Amino acid sequence: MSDPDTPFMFPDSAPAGTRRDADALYLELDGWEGPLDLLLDLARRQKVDLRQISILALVDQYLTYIERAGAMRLELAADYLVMAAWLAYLKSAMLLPKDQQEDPSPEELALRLQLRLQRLGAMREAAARLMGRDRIGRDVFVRAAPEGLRTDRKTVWRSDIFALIQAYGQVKARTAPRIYLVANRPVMTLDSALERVSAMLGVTLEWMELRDFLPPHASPELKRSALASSFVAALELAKRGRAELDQDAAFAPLRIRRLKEVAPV
Amino acid sequence: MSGDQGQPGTLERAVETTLFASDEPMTIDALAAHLGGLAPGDVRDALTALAAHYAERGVQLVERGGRWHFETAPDLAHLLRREKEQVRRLSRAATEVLAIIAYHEPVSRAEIESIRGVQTSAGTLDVLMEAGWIKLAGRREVPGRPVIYATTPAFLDHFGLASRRDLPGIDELRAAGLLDPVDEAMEASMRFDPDDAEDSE
Amino acid sequence: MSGDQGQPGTLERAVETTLFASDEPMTIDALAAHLGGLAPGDVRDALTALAAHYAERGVQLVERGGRWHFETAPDLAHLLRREKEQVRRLSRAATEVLAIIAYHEPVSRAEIESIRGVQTSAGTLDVLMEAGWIKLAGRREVPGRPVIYATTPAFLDHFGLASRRDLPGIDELRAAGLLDPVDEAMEASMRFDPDDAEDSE
Repeated sequence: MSDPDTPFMFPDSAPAGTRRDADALYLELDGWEGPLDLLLDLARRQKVDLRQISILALVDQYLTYIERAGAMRLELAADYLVMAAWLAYLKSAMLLPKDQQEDPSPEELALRLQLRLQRLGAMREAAARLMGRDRIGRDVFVRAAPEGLRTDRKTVWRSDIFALIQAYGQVKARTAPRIYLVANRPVMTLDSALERVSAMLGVTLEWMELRDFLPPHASPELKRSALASSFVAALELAKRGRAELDQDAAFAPLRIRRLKEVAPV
Repeated sequence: MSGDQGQPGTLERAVETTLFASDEPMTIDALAAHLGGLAPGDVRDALTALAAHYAERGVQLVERGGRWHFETAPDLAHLLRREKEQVRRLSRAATEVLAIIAYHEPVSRAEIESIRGVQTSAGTLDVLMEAGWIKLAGRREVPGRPVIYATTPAFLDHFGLASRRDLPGIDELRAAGLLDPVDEAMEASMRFDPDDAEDSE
Repeated sequence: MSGDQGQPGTLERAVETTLFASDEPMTIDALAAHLGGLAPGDVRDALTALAAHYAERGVQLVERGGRWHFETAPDLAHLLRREKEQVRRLSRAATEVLAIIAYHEPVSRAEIESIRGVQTSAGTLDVLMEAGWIKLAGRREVPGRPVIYATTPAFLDHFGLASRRDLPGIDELRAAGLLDPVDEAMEASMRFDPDDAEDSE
């Protein structure tokens, strides 16, 4: 079926010597990367241009190979068997008279297979020629210890006279002595609030809202101050045991009343 | 372009020393910029003169993918190979995948697999990427937007190719239609006499 | 010693390629051994021819302590180091320090800080020294003998001043509005706003 002396073009494919005779094929199940690879190998054994290979002979070789592998109880990958089935179909179709052939015609399928083998063969040869070139680090060498090129970065500073005098002006302005004026804000002091709340608590024993203690005609800012001071005054009075506070919820109106058992101060 | 005899010109010496000292190949533009903004045309002239000067020497000036560097003369490989071999051995699968990418680029993994008739393990592409010989070259605008691969300047450099046009046999392969997809070749051949399909171009 | 014209001899090429690819300088004996047991005298002749050939080029063959190697021509060393200038604007802090030195020179760092009202990092003075605009101008004869700084001619040059007397005086700065308080907005915010009383400080 094949010439034992067929030269191989793919030096990496298998250890030398394993392909000396046809039986060696069976030792190389892992030597082919898929059925197309094996087919290409078989096609090359026809020792003709890939364009003139006999597809029928190729199919026979492949099927024989698969059969013999099966007889040796070697496990074959699924894709080899799928290819075998497809090739068996192709063969039977090719043997049919023309008028009974289906579409696509077996010639077309055979041509497609042939084209694929040609392309794979071409790339395999190209790869071998590429690897055979003068490669850096194997055949040619670059300088082992180059001095190297260096790029030094140098900063060039830039400014201008306006930036300079402006900066000086700002330093001067910033550090010039300053006079600070504190605005006289309308406030109610804690002392006056204490006095005021104590006085109003003396009037009744009923609950009163804290807000009712504020001066009625005060400006808004004085009112805020008065509210704060009165609140602190209320807390102070509660602490002294002179009043009690009550609130339903957070932010609800705060109520205050005088404690009955007030000890004379 | 005095080249072999007499004093080399100032620019020629400058380019010579720069490429000699550089630890990687340099483009004409990089040389021009490094030497203080020269005209690229002048740098090219100096390179041509230098390449001629070194042509017969033990060291040569070569262009690889638009980048220039000095390397030892290939015919003296036997003097250096012994102790210096530093090239990784590629598996057969990797060499085939590399060839397919180089001759078809840019190419998707599915296209590589359809040529090889076998699945390509991720490791194979990784090895080639790690060697710096192939790179991702975007995505193909077809359904699924597959990633496509192409070779790098380092690939041309390593295999001593001035450009992809120097790939061995690429013109013949292209002329024979062997770089076209099978479907295209089928269509072309079906239009003619199927028995002569392989001769059509 | 054919050297410059015509083909280099085989041995000359062999020595050339070996030294080029070697990662360290080699003795004549090492070269002779590497090239398959040549006579050291032949290697010496080849080295002499090579050295003559490279004498005027951008690359030279030199002997250092009995070992030979190629190196770039010494007169071209400046080509291997390229300076890349990066223009940067002086920071606000550095401009202030520079202005204070210009108006008050010579001044010590402590004096600069008391004028600025803030601490001055050493880096700021370094930048001004690097720019070439200030220099050390001795030490002040006070306890601690602090270093004092002054401006340089390069400072006058860069800022377009014929002399330090050209710097505008305080009255001129005031007239130009350059002594106005910096932050009007901040001033305004200090004034009492009844609706935002709780935000005022």
